[in-house]
Amino acid sequence: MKLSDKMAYESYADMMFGTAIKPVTTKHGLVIGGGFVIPEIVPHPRPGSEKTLKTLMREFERANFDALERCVLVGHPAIVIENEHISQMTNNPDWGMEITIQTAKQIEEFKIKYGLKAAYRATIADIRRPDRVNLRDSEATAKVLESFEKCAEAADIISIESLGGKEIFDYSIIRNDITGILFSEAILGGRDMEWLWTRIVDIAERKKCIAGGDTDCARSNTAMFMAGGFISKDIPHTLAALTRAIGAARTLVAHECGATGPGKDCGYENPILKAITGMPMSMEGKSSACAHPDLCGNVIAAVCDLWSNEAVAYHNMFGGTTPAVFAEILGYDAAAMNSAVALGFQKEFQACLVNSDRYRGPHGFILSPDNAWHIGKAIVENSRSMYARSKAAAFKCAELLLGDPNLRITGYEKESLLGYLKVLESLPDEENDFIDLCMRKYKNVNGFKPDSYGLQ
Amino acid sequence: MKLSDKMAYESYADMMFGTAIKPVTTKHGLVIGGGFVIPEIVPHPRPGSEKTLKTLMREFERANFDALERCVLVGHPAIVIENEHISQMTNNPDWGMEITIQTAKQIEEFKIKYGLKAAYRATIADIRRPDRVNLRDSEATAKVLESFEKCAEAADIISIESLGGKEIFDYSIIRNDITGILFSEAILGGRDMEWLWTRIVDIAERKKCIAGGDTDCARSNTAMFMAGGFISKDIPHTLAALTRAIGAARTLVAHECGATGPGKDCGYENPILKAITGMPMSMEGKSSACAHPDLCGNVIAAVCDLWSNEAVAYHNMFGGTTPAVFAEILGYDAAAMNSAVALGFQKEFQACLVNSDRYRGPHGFILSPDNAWHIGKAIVENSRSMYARSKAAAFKCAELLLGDPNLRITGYEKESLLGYLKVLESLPDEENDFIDLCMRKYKNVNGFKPDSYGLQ
Amino acid sequence: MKYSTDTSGIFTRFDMEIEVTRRSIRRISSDFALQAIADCVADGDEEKTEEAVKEALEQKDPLEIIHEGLIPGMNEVSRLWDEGVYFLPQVILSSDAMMAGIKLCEQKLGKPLKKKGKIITHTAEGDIHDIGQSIVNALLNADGFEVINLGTDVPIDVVVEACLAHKPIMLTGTALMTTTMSAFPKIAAKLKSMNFNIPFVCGGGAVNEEFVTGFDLGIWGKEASQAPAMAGDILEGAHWQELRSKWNG
Amino acid sequence: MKYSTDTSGIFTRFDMEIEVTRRSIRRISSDFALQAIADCVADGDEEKTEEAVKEALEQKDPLEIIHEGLIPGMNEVSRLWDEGVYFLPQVILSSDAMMAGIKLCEQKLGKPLKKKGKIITHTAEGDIHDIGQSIVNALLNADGFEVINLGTDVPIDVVVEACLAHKPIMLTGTALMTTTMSAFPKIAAKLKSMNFNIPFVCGGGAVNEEFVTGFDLGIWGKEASQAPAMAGDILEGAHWQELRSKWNG
Ligand code: B12
Ligand code: B12
Repeated sequence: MKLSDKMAYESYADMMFGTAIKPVTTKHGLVIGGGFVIPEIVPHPRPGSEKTLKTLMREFERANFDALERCVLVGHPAIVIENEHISQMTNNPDWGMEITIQTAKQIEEFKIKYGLKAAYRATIADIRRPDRVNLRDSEATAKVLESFEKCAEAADIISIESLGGKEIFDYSIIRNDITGILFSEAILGGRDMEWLWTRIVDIAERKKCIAGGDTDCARSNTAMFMAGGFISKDIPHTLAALTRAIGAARTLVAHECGATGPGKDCGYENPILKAITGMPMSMEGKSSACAHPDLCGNVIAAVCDLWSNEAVAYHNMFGGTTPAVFAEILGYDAAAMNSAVALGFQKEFQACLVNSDRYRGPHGFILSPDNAWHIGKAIVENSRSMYARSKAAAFKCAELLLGDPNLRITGYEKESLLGYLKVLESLPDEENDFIDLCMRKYKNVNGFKPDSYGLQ
Repeated sequence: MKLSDKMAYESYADMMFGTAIKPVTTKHGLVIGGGFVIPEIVPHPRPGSEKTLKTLMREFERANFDALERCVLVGHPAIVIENEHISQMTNNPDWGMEITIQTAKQIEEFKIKYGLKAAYRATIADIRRPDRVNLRDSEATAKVLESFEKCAEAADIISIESLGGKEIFDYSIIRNDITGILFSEAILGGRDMEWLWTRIVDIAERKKCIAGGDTDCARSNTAMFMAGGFISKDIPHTLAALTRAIGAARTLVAHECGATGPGKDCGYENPILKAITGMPMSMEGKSSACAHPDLCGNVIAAVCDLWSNEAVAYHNMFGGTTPAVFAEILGYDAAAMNSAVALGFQKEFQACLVNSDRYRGPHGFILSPDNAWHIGKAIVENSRSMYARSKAAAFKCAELLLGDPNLRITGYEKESLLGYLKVLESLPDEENDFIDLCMRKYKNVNGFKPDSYGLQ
Repeated sequence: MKYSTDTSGIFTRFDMEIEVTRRSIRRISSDFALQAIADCVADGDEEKTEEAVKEALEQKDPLEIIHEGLIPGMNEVSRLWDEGVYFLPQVILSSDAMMAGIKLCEQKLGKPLKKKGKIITHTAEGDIHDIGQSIVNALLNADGFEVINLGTDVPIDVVVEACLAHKPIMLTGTALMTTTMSAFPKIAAKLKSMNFNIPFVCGGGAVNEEFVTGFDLGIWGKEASQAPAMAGDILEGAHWQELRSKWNG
Repeated sequence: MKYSTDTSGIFTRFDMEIEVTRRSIRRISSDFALQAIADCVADGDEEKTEEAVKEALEQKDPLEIIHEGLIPGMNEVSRLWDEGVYFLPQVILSSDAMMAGIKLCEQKLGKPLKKKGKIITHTAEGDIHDIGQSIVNALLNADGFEVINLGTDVPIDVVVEACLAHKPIMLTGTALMTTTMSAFPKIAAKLKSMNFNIPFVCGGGAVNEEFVTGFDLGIWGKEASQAPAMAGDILEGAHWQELRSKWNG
C-alpha cells in the first residue's frame, strides 16, 4: 500500500459541499459528489425486532419505506439509505443479505412508481472484538468477510466502522495517554485497515459495488463524545481534537486500499480525507442530534456530499415515523445547500456554516475546510510511514489550535494540550522505534494481541 | 379596532430573519427580533403524564430542563421555551399557572448558573368549541380568560390558537367551498379574535407580560395539512394557499388589538404579518418535521425571528431526549442564520432558503418574502372591512400563483383555482351583503351559533 | 433577490410526474334521465341533482332512480377518486348531491331507504380534531351506510352506551392527540367485557398500527377511504380478527 | 473565506464562563513523607508514587501509608473532580497510582488489604460499548471497592452465576444499545426469583430512568461518578428501594 503523498485539492478554497473531484456513480445511476448534496438516512431497528429475521426484515421494510415515501411526499429528489448492521445481521450473513435484497427492491419500486433516485449502503458490523479474537483469523472475521460478499451483491455501497486498535485506545483515552492513542490509531488501526480493506475492495470490485469507506468512530468519536459539550469533565476537547487529526491518517487507509468513497457519515475526519483524496464524503452534524450532541453541527456540512443523521431508532412522532421525519429534515438541509449551488452563493453559504462553529470549540475549528486541508497537507507531506504522518497530523492540529487567538481554550485544556505536545516531541523519529517502545509499554494491557496486527 | 392601512416594511427587500422593525424585550431581558434568530422549543407531554398535576409538572420539568441543559452543552446563547397547554392545563387554570411558575424558576436557575438567556411562552388551549359553546359566554370562555390571567403572572409571553369560525371552516374545506372559507376566516374568525384579543392584551398589559399573537392553525394549517405533499388527494394546494392568504387577514387582528409579537410559530402566515406590522414572528418549517411534513421547510425561515419545532412528544432518542435533540437542531439552524448576519451574508443566505421552496409548491411560493409582502399590501390597501381585505388577499394570492410561470401547478389544481376565483368574483362588494348571503347559506350547518360572533 | 430557474437539484415535483390524465365518468345508463342524474351527482351539484330527480320522479320509480341513477353516479365518483383523478371535496359534494336525491326519492316512497348497516363514529374524549372523522362520515354516508355521528370529545361511557343502544356493525374512533388515544383501549375493553365483539376501527394522526392492534377489537385505519371497504367486509361476515389480518400487519 | 470575530449571537462559550479557578490539593498531612505520597497520587504519577511508597515503607507501617497517605491523596483528587477542577483522566491516573502504592504496601503486609465490599460490573450481552463501564470500574477501585469486572458482551446467565458465586453488595450493568438493554430486566428477574435482592445499578446511553425503574432491583445510574456514592449508601445499609428513591425519580 502506497501512502498518499499529494493533495487532490490544491487549495481549501476549492472544496465545496455537493461536489467532489472524483464523484462516484451507483449501480442505479445516482451520482454522489456530482454537484448536489444528497441526504443519507440511517434508521435503527427497535429493540425486540432483532429476534427473528422476519421481524427484523419487517422493521427495516417499514423504516426504509417511510423514508422513501417522505422524499416523494415533500419532493426530495434523491436519497441514500444506510442500514448499519446490528450484530445479528453480521453474525448471520444471510440476514444482512436478505435485508439488502429487500431494500434494493423497495428502491426499485420507488424509482418505477415515482422516479425517485435512491441508493443503499450496507454497513457491516465489525464484530471482531480486538480484546477477544484474532482480528485476522477468527470466526468473527470470517463472518465479516462473508457479510461483505453477500451484501455487495445487491447493495450500492458497502462500508464498515473497523475496530483495530480499540483495546489500546480505550486504555489510553481515559489515561490522558497520547502515546497510546497514537499507537492505537496509527499503528494498530492502520495495519488492521490495510489488511481488512484490501479484502473489502477486492469483494467490491468483483461484485461491481462501491467500496465506500471507514470511520474512526471507535476512537475519535469516543474521544469527541467523552469531551462532550461545555459542561462535561471527562476528557479535554483538545485531546479529542488531536485524536481526530491522528485518526484521519488512519481512516485514509481505506482509500489507499482502493475505496472510492462516499466516506462513512460518522467520520468527522472526512473533510481532511476529502482534501487529500478528492472523493465524496458523507457527514453528519446538527441533524444527527438524534444520535449524539456535538459542537460542530454546521461546520461539518461545509464540504459534505452526503448529509446524514447517523442513526435514529424507529419511533412514531407527530409528524410521522422517525425515518420519515429525519429524511425530511436532512433533505431540506440539502435543499438549502443545493439552492446555494444553483444561485452561485455556495461560498457565502459555506462561510455561514463554517462561522457557526469555527470558534465554538476545537473540533469545529480543526474541521473547518482550511484547517482540515492543512492537516491533510501535513499528512501527505509525511508519507514515509503511518507513524510519521499521524504524528505530523497531531502536530499540525496543535499548531493550528494554538495559532488562532479567536479560538478560546479553557486554561485546563490548553495546559493539557501543551502537555500532549511535550510527550509527542519526546517520541522517537522512526516507526520501528516507536513500535518497540509501545510494545513494551502496552504489552500487558488487557486483551492486546500483537499478532492481530502482524506485529512480532 | 382600526384595520391596518399601511405596511411597516416599505419593501420586502428589507425583511430579514432575526430582525424586526419593532423588537420586543421580555421580563428577563431577552430581545426578540433584535438582530438574532432565537430557537423556540416546544416539548409535548407523554400520554399518561396528564393524569395529575404532579405527574404533569414532573414531565414539563424534565422536558424544559433537558432543552435548557442542551443549550448550555452545545453553546446556544438563548432560547424560548413554549408550552402549549393540553386541555387539562386550561381546564384547570391552576395547573397552567403552576407549570408556568416552575418553568420561570428553571429559567432563572440556568441564568444564574450559566448565564443562559431564556424566556417562556405559555400558550393557552382554546377550549371554547364553537359548535358547542357560546364563544363569548361559557364556562370554557371563563377558563380561558382565567388561564391567561394566571399564566401572565410568571410567563414572558402569552398566546393562543383561537378557534372562531372553525365550525363553518370544517364544513367548507371538504366541500371546496371558498365562500364558506372566506366567511369562517374573515368574518367569524376576525370577530372572535377582536373580542378575545382585546381581553388578552388587557391582561398582558396589567401583568407586564407580552401578548404574543395568534395563528390561523385551526383553518389554514388544517387546509395545508389536508393538501399534504405530492401524493395526497384531499384538497388542492391552491385552495390551501388561498386559505392561508385569507387567514393572514384574520391573524393580523391580534396585533390590531395590541399584541406586539412574537407571533405564534405555527402561523405560516407570519411572513405576511411581519411585512404589515414590523413585529417579530416565530416560524417553523423543516425542523418541525417532528410535528408535521410541509412543503416550505426552508423558505418559511426567511424572515423568522424565533425558529420553532412546533411540538415534539417527550421521548428518548440516542442523542438524548427529544426536547434536547430539537433544541440542539433549532439552535444550529439559528446559528447558521446568525453567522450570516455576522458576516453580512444574510441576503445570500436568505436567497438560499427562499429558493429551496419557492417553486416547490403554492404555499412556499406565496410565503416567499416578496409575495408575502404583496399579499400584505393587498390587505392594507383594502382596509375598509375585514371582508374586503381578506378577499383582496385571496385575489392577490391567486394573481401571484397564476403570474409566475416557474411555479408549476397541476392541471387539476389550476382548474380548481380558476373555479375559486370565479366564485370570489361573484361575491358581493359589501361586507354586510356578504354576511347576509352567508347567514342564509350556512344557517343550518351543525353547531353554527351566530351570536358567538355578535351576529344577528 | 436572485431566483434560480433550474431547480432540478433542489426538489422534484413528483406531483407533476404522477398526475393522471383527466378522465370523466363512464356511461352508466342508456336511459337519458338516469344518465343525467348520475352526471349531476358526479358534478357534485346538489341543486341540479334535485331538479333532475324531481323531473325523473314524474315518470320513474324512486327505487330505480336510486339504484340506477344516484348510486351508480356516486360509484363512478368513488372509482375516479380511487384512481387518483378526483380529490376529496368532489367525493363529499357528490355524496351531498346523492343524499339530497335519495331524500326526494324517499319522500316519494313514503319510507326511508334501507341502509347497508349502522356505523357509529366518534372523536376521542378530550379531542376536537374532527376533520378525519368528518371525512369518514361523508365516505360512509356516500357508500350507503347509516352513520351515527357522536361528534367530538365523546366520553368513553357515551360511546359504549351508544353501541349498546344502536348495535352498529362497526364502531370508529379518531384521535389526533397522544393524550386522548388512550380512550380507545378502554372502550374496547368495556365492549369486550360485555361480550360485544364489534370491530372498532381507530384512526387519526396520533394512533398507529402497533397501538391499535395492541388491544382486542382494534383495527387500525390508515386512510379514511378504508372505512367503507372495511364496513363492506363486515357485511360479508368478517369478524374483527379477520378485518385486522386483512387490513393491518 | 470571511471569518467573523463577533460570535456573540452565534454561540456562547459557557465552558469559559463556568471554568473554575485552578486549585491544588489541600495539605493532608504534616508528615513530610505521607504528604509526598499524597502529592504523587494527586499527580497521577504511578512511578513516583511507587518510589515514594517504597521509601516510606522503610520506616512506616504499611497501613499508615495506605490510610494516611495514599487514600487521603486519592480523596483529594475525588474532591477536586467533584468541584469541576479535575477531569476524568486525572482521577484514573491517580487511581492507578494509588493502586500501585497499595500493592506495595500489601506485599509488605503479606496479605491483601480488606476492601470496602465486592461489586460486580458488566456490559450487556451483545454490547461492546465499554468506556462507561471502564470509568465505573476505575472510580469504584479508586474508592476502595473490590471490582469484579465481567467485561463486555456478558450473557445473562454468566452475570447471574457470578452474583451467586461472589455475593457482591452491588451489581452494575452498562448498555449503549437499545437492542442490548433488554438483558437487564431479565437479569433482575432471575436474581429476584432466587431471592437475591441485590441493588442492580444500570447505566449507559441506551437506558434511562423510566426503563430501569420499570423492573425490581433496578436503579438508574446517570453518571459513572454516582457508582461509588451508591455503593457507599449500600454499605450504610440502604436497600435497593431506598437507593432508587434517593437517586432516581
Ligand atoms: C388542524 C389542527 C388543529 C385544529 C383542528 C381543527 C379540526 N376541526 O379538527 C385546531 C387548531 C382546532 C387544533 C387544536 C389543537 N391542536 Co391540533 N392540529 C391540527 C393539525 C395541524 C392537522 C390535523 C388535521 O386536521 N389533519 C388532517 C386530517 C384529515 O387527518 P386525520 O384526522 O389524521 O385523518 C386521516 C387519517 O388519520 C385517517 N383517519 C382518521 N380517523 C379515522 C377513522 C377511521 C375509521 C379510518 C379508517 C381512518 C381515519 O383518515 C384521514 C386521512 O384520510 C395537526 C398536525 C398533525 N401533525 O397532525 C395538529 C395536532 C393534531 N394538534 C395538536 C395540538 C397539541 C393541538 C392543541 C392542544 C393546541 C393548543 N395547545 O391549543 C389543540 C387541541 C384542542 C383539543 N383539545 O383537541 C398536536 C397534537 C399532539 C399530540 N399528538 O398529542 C398536533 C399533532 C400538532 C403538533 N404537531 O403539535 N389543531
Ligand atoms: C464510541 C462508540 C462506539 C465505539 C465503542 C468503543 C467502546 N470501547 O465502547 C465503537 C466504534 C466500537 C462502536 C460500535 C458500534 N456502535 Co457505537 N457508539 C459510540 C458512541 C459514539 C459513544 C459511546 C461512548 O463511548 N460514550 C461515552 C461513555 C462514557 O458514555 P456511557 O457509556 O453512556 O457512560 C456514561 C453514563 O451512561 C454513565 N454510565 C454508564 N454505565 C454506567 C453504570 C453505572 C453503574 C453508572 C452509575 C453509570 C453508568 O456513566 C458515563 C458518564 O459518566 C455512541 C454515540 C451515543 N450517542 O451514545 C455510539 C452508539 C452507542 N453506537 C451505536 C451503534 C449502532 C454501534 C454499532 C452497532 C455500529 C455498527 N453498525 O458497527 C457498533 C456496535 C457494536 C456492538 N455490538 O456493541 C449506536 C447505538 C444505537 C442503539 N442505541 O441501539 C450509538 C448510540 C450511535 C448512534 N447514534 O447510532 N460504537
